[in-house]
Amino acid sequence: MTVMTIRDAINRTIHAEMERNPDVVILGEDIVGGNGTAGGPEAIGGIWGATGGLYAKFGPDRVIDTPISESAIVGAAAGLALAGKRPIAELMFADFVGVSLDQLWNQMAKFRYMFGGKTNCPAVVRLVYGAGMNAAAQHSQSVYAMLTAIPGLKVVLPATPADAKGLLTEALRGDDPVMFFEHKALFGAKGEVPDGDYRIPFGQARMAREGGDVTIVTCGRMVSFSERAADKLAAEGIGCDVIDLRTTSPMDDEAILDSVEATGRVVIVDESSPRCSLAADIAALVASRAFTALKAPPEMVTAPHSPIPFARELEKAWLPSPIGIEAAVRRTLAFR
Amino acid sequence: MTVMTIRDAINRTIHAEMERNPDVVILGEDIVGGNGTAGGPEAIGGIWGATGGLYAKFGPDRVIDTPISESAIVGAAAGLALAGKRPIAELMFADFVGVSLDQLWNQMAKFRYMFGGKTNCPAVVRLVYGAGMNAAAQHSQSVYAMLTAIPGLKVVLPATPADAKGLLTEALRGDDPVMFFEHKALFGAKGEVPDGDYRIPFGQARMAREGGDVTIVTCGRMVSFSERAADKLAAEGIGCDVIDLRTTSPMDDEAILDSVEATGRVVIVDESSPRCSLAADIAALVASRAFTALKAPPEMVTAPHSPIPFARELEKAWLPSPIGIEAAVRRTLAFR
Amino acid sequence: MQLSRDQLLRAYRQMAVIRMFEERLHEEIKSGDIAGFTHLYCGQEAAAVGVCEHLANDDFIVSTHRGHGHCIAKGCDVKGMMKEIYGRAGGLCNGKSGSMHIADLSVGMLGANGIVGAGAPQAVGAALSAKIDGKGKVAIAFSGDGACNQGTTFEAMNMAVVTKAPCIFVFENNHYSEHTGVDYAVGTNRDIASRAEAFGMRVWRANGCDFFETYDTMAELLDYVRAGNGPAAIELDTERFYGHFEGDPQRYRGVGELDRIRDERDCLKAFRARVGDAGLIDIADLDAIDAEVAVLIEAATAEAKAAPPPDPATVTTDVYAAY
Amino acid sequence: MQLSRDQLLRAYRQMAVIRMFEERLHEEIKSGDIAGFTHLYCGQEAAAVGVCEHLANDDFIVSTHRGHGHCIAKGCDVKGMMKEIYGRAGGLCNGKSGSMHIADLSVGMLGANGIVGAGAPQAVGAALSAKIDGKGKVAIAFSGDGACNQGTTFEAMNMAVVTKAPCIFVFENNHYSEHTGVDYAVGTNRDIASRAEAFGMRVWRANGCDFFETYDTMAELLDYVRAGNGPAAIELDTERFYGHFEGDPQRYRGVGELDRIRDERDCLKAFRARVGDAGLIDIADLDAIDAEVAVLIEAATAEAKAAPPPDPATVTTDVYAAY
Ligand SMILES: Cc1ncc(C[n+]2csc(CCOP(=O)(O)OP(=O)(O)O)c2C)c(N)n1
Ligand SMILES: Cc1ncc(C[n+]2csc(CCOP(=O)(O)OP(=O)(O)O)c2C)c(N)n1
Ligand SMILES: [Mg+2]
Ligand SMILES: [Mg+2]
Repeated sequence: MTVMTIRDAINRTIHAEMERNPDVVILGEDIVGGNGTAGGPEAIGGIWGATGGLYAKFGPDRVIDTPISESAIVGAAAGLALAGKRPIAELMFADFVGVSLDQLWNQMAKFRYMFGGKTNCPAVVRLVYGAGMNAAAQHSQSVYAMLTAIPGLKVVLPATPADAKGLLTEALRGDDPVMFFEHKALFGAKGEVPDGDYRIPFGQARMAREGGDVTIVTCGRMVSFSERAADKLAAEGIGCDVIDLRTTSPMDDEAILDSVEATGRVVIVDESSPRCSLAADIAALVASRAFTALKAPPEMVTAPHSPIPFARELEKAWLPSPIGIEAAVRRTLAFR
Repeated sequence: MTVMTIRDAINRTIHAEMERNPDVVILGEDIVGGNGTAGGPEAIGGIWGATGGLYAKFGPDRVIDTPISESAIVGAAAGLALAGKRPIAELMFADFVGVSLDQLWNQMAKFRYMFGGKTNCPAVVRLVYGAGMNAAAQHSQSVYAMLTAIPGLKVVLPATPADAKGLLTEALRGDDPVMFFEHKALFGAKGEVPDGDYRIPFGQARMAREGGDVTIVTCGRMVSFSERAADKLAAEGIGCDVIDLRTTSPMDDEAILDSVEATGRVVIVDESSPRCSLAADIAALVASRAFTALKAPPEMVTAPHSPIPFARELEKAWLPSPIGIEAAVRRTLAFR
Repeated sequence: MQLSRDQLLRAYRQMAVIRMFEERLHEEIKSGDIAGFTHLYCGQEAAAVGVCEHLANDDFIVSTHRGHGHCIAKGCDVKGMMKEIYGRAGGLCNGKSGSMHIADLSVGMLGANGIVGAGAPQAVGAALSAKIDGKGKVAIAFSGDGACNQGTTFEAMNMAVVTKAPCIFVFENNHYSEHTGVDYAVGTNRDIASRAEAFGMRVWRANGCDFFETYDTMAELLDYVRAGNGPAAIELDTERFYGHFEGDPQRYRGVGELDRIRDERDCLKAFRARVGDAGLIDIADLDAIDAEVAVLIEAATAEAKAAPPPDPATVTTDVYAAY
Repeated sequence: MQLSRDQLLRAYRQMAVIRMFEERLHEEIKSGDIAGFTHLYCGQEAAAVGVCEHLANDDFIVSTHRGHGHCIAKGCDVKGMMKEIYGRAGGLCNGKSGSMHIADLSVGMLGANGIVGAGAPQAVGAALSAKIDGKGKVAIAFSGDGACNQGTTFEAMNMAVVTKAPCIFVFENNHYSEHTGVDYAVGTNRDIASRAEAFGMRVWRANGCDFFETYDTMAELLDYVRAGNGPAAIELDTERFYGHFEGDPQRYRGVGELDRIRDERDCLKAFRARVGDAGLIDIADLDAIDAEVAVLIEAATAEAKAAPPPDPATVTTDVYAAY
């Protein structure tokens, strides 16, 4: 075990996989930085630092800085994958799915199916997402519901450094397109990371807290918010199961249902607006498949149906909060 | 009342609104047809015929054929709206949201909010959607969940010629961006349409059938599928409320909840894959807000988690069917 | 560039297969047996074949909605294609693609595409793969005159130049995107090549209805690209003999236009005349090819019609390699 | 083109407001009081002002993530902007936009934009509106050298040409997109104008650090566009004095580069020298403007700091006109 940040876990995993497999290549905007300047290629690894050092080690053929052309970035990743490589494409902000959706949705996701199962498209798209840095309406969104909805894509959202390593390694060894979401407010989060080869199979949720009274289902940055609420409630003797989904497609339905069968009460926490959201998806799952076990209506703690505002006070009001989660737990427990 | 097809209802409404208000303009690919050819502008109204005759009447400044550039089409519509016009942009296939999402999601939908409520963006985007014509994976999708999820957009899906007129008129008189979905298999559907000025407020569902035993919630082409199932069941004495949502954003939550409060049993029919879908959204709504009324788990009749296949037999297997709806109604009734 | 007799016969046969495949589809579609949208490539055969005759299995192509010709030229199985277009079991893509999404990665055909312009960035990716491998392989992006207005096509051209990808943009200018004329939709007074050139790559132009001109120009272009000079583009002036899709009334055509292009711009006629006049090949040998191809197309059609539909249970297979 | 004394003073003042607004932000950001991403326009003042001094309220502009300069040049209220960037109640957009999304439709400023390239198609739309109205109004799309690689920018240029929209593409080439040099990211050997030209429009080029050259070239360009000749483009060679965003260590800069551009390419210095040398304006008058602007910026900053935060309840307002 080594303690490191999520940023470093990602960076080292990419280094390790690129070393291990010459077919792994990476492309994106400023993932090197400094190309075409007097300062020269910086290899600082872009504005997030997650790709630092790659260029110095693997050179321009495998570490490709691109123009500002997200459709072409994702499209080129699709083409690289069809041609036999294992590309990693970086979208500097997940919001840029807006300018590259077709290549994700109508291309990558559908190749295998449209081509009758005769091809794979092992591309990993890294998407930096989430609110909390006052980056406002176009640089803060959580786009995982939109991509979870798309058959053919897998969707991964690590909440810890260990999961970042285990899930990214798994993504780079698998044969399907994977949307790998990195929360911008979690890059600096630290934790223990297993040394050596470490893979986490997709579709296996992580029980972040065990409690037994109420089930909290969540992912990404909301895991830590939920843990905070759970810890506070635990001090009062209210026990929460906190389920960190890790991957939303495939999703560990059984882990959710097992817990809800036991608790009968579920709170779903989702860093997103409510309509057609992951929260709704899970509430629907629970309502239809754990109906008889439910003792109270599923509670959904989400952001409101509004874009994400800029000002600190407004963004804070937009985001789900540990206090809001706590209140939802109390609400569901109070329901008779 | 005049009997006409949905295609004609749309066409005539556009004609009427363009005549009524010189600020209404329309743009899209081949909405005229024949520009730059020996044959000359055809004004046949593109491959769907829904914009026929407009060019001849309103000329090239207000009826604008564009290159194949969907981002620019939607973006230009956004700019026209900001500049004070009321544009109608046509996406020949709703699947082309893939190449224009940013302008819908990060631009149009957010202007009013980002700009502090000081501007409106009254653009109407017409999207031709839906399966049933063997148009395969990239020309058959129902994209309404993705757009319903987006705060700032309104989403409209007429299922009858009368609703097509009433809702499109409303869209063109309102001040918000409206996603107006037209099902390609419904263009030829006929029905009575009120003469004269006719508007249907958004957020008011239509009770397509009244039954009282089970609530069926649906929209678009699935309304007729649900009606078929309901009629069949009615002959056996099983009464279904069939709720045609008409608009999914805003959505008539009350109509759904009122019916479910009475029936205690709900079947949601959605021409889409299941994850983070409109079906899930409604199931979550019902589970959280009509919990005590529910006598059985919400049933969701959706397509599978797969792209849309080409072959007739496969597409048929992909689509929800009246038989599948009927079975779901029986399942929910059998639940004790 | 002098082709061998075998090369000439092969090129002719490839064009003839496309032509007869498409003419047959045009007939069969009338029966209503073939579902969905079908875009016929007929008339543009010299483009696909003039390009693909230079390619090996491990060169890549990426195609469009009008993809049958590219598929055949790159070596896709004609019977498998016919079954696919009929939506039958055993189709090249098991009935899931239909006309618009045919692919066969085993012959370097990375896919037709229903989204106009989507293929170009994918070709850049395939070209980057070829560049890494360093064996002089290339990737071709076929695009239409309409597709050249899509943002992805522009992005792809710039990205190919920036990354020095061995990517070749083949613009088949058949003068129409659906019902709209190229003089309207392409802002730059019709010359697509000069627009590509402004991205910083070398461009070529050729008569895409002339196999020999296309083939020779491509030879020069490919030498340039395979030598590691980065991407290139070519604009081929060509014609489509049928409507945009089957069912198009083609009111946008000029009077006599279809007759004229069939008469003056038929690449097969031109090929026959050229090799005949030059005494390179006996016309009877070409007729023999025609006859052989007719048998193939007849068999492909009969087999497709006789094939069973796909098992409805397969609707949910092939979504993931593993899930 | 000879400007009146009033015009000269006004232009200088506009540039000085932008400069001091930005220099002040650069200082204030260090305190941590200003949240989010802030991209300073400092160094490019002559571009925004050289363009916008030609515009009336009902001409439109569409801006970028680096939008403060365009906003000020088009007439947005400086105090409202400062409050907005501080995220305070009474901000120009009520604290919802922050630095990256400022707009004020009442002065024809249709919005800064966080999505690179998103504004260009919107400018085409605004230009189409102007064309319908037929009063000779125009729409300007400001774009960077990086934004010119985005698909939307290309699509917009072609669409403007096809629809003959009175749209003007102003490319501010400050040589960098984030950390990447224009020599790398723009395939066509750096000349963005020639790429625009290939879309079929007339283009101009100017030194964007020279107010007079920019202003004069824009005069010619605007005459052309307002006369109904369709769109046009201009490439302005300019410099940004700070990092891509605040916090950027700028390691990509050459040795002494920042000193050099501050020294040789400062549009305000150049303006002072020019009007001084030509005896057009007394330097003391410019100093007086500086002093007056300093007071304005000081007041704007103080007011912003003193303003309360927005009411958290407003998080859900302004989503729809009616819902
Ligand atoms: C993104 C997108 N926009 C529009 C369409 C509809 N469409 C299909 S083919 C076509 C015309 C294409 O013209 P061109 O590129 O010249 O190819 P051609 O049909 O002439 O082979 C259009 C508009 C589409 N399939 N995808
Ligand atoms: C679609 C999109 N891609 C990437 C970014 C991240 N980004 C913001 S500014 C920028 C560089 C823009 O360069 P340029 O257009 O030259 O403008 P400048 O910053 O020099 O003013 C990038 C890559 C973005 N905001 N939007
Ligand atoms: Mg064409
Ligand atoms: Mg720049």
